Amino acid sequence: MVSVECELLSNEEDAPGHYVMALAAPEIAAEAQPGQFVHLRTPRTFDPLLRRPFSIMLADKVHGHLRLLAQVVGRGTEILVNTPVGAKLEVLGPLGTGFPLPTGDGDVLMVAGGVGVAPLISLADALRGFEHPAYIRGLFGAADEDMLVCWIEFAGRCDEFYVTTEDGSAGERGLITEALAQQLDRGQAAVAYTCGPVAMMAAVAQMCGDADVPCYCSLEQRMGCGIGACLGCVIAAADGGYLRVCKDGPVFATDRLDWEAILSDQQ
Amino acid sequence: MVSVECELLSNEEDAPGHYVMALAAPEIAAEAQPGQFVHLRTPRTFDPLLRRPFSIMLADKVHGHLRLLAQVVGRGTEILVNTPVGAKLEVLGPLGTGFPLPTGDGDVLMVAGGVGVAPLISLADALRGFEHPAYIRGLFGAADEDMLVCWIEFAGRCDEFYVTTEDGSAGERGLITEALAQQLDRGQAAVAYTCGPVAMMAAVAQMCGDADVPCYCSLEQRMGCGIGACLGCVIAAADGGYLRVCKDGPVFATDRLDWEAILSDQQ
Amino acid sequence: MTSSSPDLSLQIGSLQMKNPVMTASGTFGYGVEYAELFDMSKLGAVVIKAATMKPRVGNPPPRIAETPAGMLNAIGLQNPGADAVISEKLPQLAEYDVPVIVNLSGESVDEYVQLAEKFSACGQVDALELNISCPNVEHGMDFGTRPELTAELVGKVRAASDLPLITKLSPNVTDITEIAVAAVDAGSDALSVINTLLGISIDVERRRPLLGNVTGGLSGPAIKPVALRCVWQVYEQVDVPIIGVGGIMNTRDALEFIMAGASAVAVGTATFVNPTASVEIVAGLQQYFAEHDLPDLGALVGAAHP
Amino acid sequence: MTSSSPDLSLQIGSLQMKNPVMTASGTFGYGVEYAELFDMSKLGAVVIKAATMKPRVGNPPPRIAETPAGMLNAIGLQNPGADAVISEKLPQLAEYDVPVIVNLSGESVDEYVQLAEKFSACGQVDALELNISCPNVEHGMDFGTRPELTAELVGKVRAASDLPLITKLSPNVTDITEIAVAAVDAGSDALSVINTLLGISIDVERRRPLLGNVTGGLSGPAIKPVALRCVWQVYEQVDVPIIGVGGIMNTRDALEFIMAGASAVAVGTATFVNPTASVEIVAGLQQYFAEHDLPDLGALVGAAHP
Ligand SMILES: Cc1cc2nc3c(=O)[nH]c(=O)nc-3n(C[C@H](O)[C@H](O)[C@H](O)COP(=O)(O)OP(=O)(O)OC[C@H]3O[C@@H](n4cnc5c(N)ncnc54)[C@H](O)[C@@H]3O)c2cc1C
Ligand SMILES: Cc1cc2nc3c(=O)[nH]c(=O)nc-3n(C[C@H](O)[C@H](O)[C@H](O)COP(=O)(O)OP(=O)(O)OC[C@H]3O[C@@H](n4cnc5c(N)ncnc54)[C@H](O)[C@@H]3O)c2cc1C
Ligand SMILES: Cc1cc2nc3c(=O)[nH]c(=O)nc-3n(C[C@H](O)[C@H](O)[C@H](O)COP(=O)(O)O)c2cc1C
Ligand SMILES: Cc1cc2nc3c(=O)[nH]c(=O)nc-3n(C[C@H](O)[C@H](O)[C@H](O)COP(=O)(O)O)c2cc1C
Ligand code: FES
Ligand code: FES
Repeated sequence: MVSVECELLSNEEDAPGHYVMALAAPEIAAEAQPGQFVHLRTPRTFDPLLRRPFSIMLADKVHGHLRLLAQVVGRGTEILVNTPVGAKLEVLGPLGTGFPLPTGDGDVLMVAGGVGVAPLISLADALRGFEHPAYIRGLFGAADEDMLVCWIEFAGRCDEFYVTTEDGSAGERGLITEALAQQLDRGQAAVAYTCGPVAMMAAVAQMCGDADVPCYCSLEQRMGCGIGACLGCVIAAADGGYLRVCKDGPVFATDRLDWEAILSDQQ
Repeated sequence: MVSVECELLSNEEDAPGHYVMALAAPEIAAEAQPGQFVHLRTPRTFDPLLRRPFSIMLADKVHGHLRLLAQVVGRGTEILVNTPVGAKLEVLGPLGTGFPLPTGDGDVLMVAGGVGVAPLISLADALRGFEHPAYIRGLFGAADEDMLVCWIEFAGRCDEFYVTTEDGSAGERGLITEALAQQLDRGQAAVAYTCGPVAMMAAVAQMCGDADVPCYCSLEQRMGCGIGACLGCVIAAADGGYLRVCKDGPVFATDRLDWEAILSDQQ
Repeated sequence: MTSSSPDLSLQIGSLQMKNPVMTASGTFGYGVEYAELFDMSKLGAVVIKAATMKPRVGNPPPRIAETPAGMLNAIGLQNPGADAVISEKLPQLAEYDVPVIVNLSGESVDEYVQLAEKFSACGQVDALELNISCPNVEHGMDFGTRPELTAELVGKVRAASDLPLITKLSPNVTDITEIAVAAVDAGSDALSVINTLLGISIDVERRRPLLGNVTGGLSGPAIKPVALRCVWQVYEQVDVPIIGVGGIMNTRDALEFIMAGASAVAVGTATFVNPTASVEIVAGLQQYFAEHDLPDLGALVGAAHP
Repeated sequence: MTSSSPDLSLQIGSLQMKNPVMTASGTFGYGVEYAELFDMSKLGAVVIKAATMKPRVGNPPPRIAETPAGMLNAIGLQNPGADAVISEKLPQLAEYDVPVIVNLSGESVDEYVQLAEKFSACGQVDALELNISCPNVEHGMDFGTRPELTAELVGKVRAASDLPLITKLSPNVTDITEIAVAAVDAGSDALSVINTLLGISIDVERRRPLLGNVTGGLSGPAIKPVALRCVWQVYEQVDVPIIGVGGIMNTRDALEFIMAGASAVAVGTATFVNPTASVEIVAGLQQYFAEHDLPDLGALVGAAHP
């Protein structure tokens, strides 16, 4: 983990309101594990004050670059995506505990919702790099075609690739959980990984649990420090306590979490 | 007075840390009187929070442009001068009470210190436009050659022009007050106008008072509203009360002010 | 989305406001300063700068310091005195179709009573706001930090005037609800929550306080969370309308205050940053209520409480 | 400019600090989290997260809300309990050459006394900081808002421990100097000024408070003017060292606090924004003192007072 100033190398709109940003960050790229994230400072002034967390979508260890996928949802991300190429950003990372790699045989399922595709791309990229690459079945759900951000990057790293959109503008019309049900029915999955809206991940967790497929999800929470010191980013654990998203996560085995509490804290 | 969004048309460093910025602001340019100012919002976020006041250096009524001269002294001006050309700035103006124009015969003295040259340029420009232009003797003092910001603009509007620098790198070596003493000795001045560091203006006020030459100065003070509502920007008056720099000024007849109090409030 | 026109009007005693957006005392002068920029009659009410019995020259400069997302002010109640306010300032405001509220600042109970009588008699104001929370003059906060003094003051002013009475509370207290309850029990028709927080800024170059008065009142976005907390707490203890004040910069902030329990909002420092903030908030609220099918103000006041 | 090396050391009872820069409790975990990023032994002291007698799970999320130039937190004193802090957390810190201060939070006088005894006996801490000002747990602020309770608490803890005793004051009071004097008279060796301001943030979309706990503690640059004012006021009333806390982001802010009367500073929220803020401030102070020919810390403490 290092705290460094990184040059913004490129910044391109991939889908409406979604930007792919490349940073020169050799120390972070070298260390990064799939599913880890960086904590970024947007402006130098004190409003907005806090850093913003973003998953590492790709860590190019050869060139020392990081790729992030940023969706504009508020003031911080608005400022971030308007940062001119060439400017420097303060970056802390790599942070958190990423995805455990698959150990046994069998296929790997990846279930992405919207911008949640980012950490799954980093995971798929790592799995591709193995001597005996796992067979990846990628599932990507979005509201419509426009929201299938970075789908080419994702699809290119999967052996099979399925898309659903709510309005049917691309792939099957429907929810990604319907596609997941079919995949689970095939009975070949050894492990599932998911990232997307909480309600989607809760459903994925439930379905994988029912099918006895170990499942890992990448969660989000408002953060203070990003490195485990402030206890600000917690999420309800199955055992009644709380886990830190920034340090114990952002990736958790779905059965370690109290999904009911997580969903109700969101309301 | 209007509150408008104005495009930044150009932004050039004139001297180290001093920028000449042109804004498209037809309504403000049309109304502007020499010595008035604008109140500018730098960023859209709340830190820094308040607007920043700047004298109108030139109001080009034909093209609807304003020219400002901004010296970087803190965070707000730092952000301002880094605004990219083409961006929009929120501008409130024209504000305040500017210079009363000379009424009688006789020469006009203008005494500028550093960035204080800005409102005097607007005044000289207005006087040049008269049918019977006043004879302007311009005096410009600075620490060194580099700090003679916009001297060409100033000199070009004066009939006679004198420069002093403290290190002798341009013009006479010495203080501008020495040059002023010589000018006052000539006995032809009908009125004097000054803008620059407070200590300089206090000295100019004193010398003109002794020589019985009416003198007007342009002052600075920290501002809240900029339009006379908050009473935040006051300065000590000769009669014991306070005057608002933003509304009653920024230009004042020097004999209306309590210079002793003004100088001691600064310490 | 609907085209219905929600009812944003509001009543405080006999004061009828067409919408809940007011200006905060001291940040809007005597109203006329802003008349060139927008139509004041679009506002729910205008609150003018504090008036005192005698003219006051105010504090020595500098009176303003910028702080992160905030500002300190130490104006020191500069004003020409009640008589001059009545004869010179209020007539100018009479031209506009907007209720006028005068903010009163006395040095003793008697003086507050005299001020209330004077302004009630002048026939030019629609409500009184008791400033018992000014941090910038000696004893300015005394009446706002001790419930028994608050009660005495409000009670006597109540007896002296028929105008709607608003008491403006200080956040610089251990328990703001104590003061709120005291004011309401003594007859206050509404509460303004909050005045500024007491703060200091140090000029590092000169190694002394930046403000001429040493301390000043902190306002602006920085204090919004504190103001919201005060509104929230007071809402749970009293039944009169609360005017939320403190760091309201835009419609979203105004909505936060309404949901926390404010029936009206006053816009202060925002006007310095964006001179038309107050009327923009009027329009923004109208739009929000229409889009969310909220029939009237009451439908949202306190909505965030369990 | 000089090349002399100014003496920035400082003594609080038996606690010897090589410089006046500490971490603020709750913002630096148990120290080890930041060990990868910088050398902790460069700091004057490390203050760890509040310890309670029993383990606490803390408040439900969300626990953090960003506000203009500030943040609200409502952690709710999550910690593994005193015994686990002593057996698991403190040994890790022992590796570093830096004094360790533990922040104590009890539910009764007795519990504070027991905590003080436990940590004094463990031999692994260099001073105690009494957190009598936590806004995020029920009764957390009681001891910090009533001078007679403050006095009783500090007195009993004083009797129970030989370690240097620091009392951490709340700004959410009418008169902070009352509490400060009570703490010092009862034997506190130093005061931390201030803990967070009580605030609320409303989630407009969901129409309810953003924080799971409804209220939270406001920290960061937004509160700096209030913290400076508190330090200023306390400095005029007591003679023990004051640790300035509240919105210190950089060397300039630290200088403001020292000039206002602080002998040391604690860096909190700044560490989230810039993880190396605290050590940068150590270096910045050293440079400032050298450049301004200030022989030692004392030469600047309170310099802004008349
Ligand atoms: C581990 C992790 C990885 C993430 N990866 C990505 C990613 O790859 N791409 C992407 O677009 N977004 C990602 N997010 C979400 C992203 O951090 C938020 O969208 C962003 O912080 C919002 O900032 P804002 O200022 O635009 O929004 P605002 O709502 O104005 O932010 C206000 C505050 O809330 C916090 N906040 C708001 N939404 C979230 C959220 N969903 N998660 C955490 N904090 C939040 C902000 O950090 C800030 O402190 C990730 C979040 C986490 C925790
Ligand atoms: C009527 C008037 C006309 C001016 N004209 C010019 C001009 O033409 N060119 C130019 O370069 N500068 C001019 N100034 C000064 C300019 O406004 C300040 O330098 C600027 O506000 C500093 O902002 P900052 O954020 O960089 O500094 P900071 O010190 O960080 O500002 C902190 C706060 O103090 C205020 N402040 C600081 N210095 C001054 C000052 N000297 N006057 C007023 N407020 C101040 C800021 O507005 C801000 O609110 C003028 C000031 C006034 C009052
Ligand atoms: C420059 C200035 C002057 C003020 N004068 C008064 C006053 O005379 N009487 C009063 O009750 N409040 C006064 N206030 C407080 C405001 O009315 C308001 O309560 C406070 O600023 C918080 O709101 P804001 O953050 O929206 O500004 C003043 C505030 C400012 C900034
Ligand atoms: C996330 C967080 C947790 C905190 N926990 C504690 C705590 O356990 N004990 C305590 O005395 N203060 C606690 N504080 C208060 C800080 O120590 C400090 O007093 C306050 O944040 C103001 O300083 P700052 O503005 O520099 O952060 C906490 C603050 C934050 C932001
Ligand atoms: S953000 Fe501080 S512990 Fe996770
Ligand atoms: S800045 Fe408000 S009166 Fe001058």
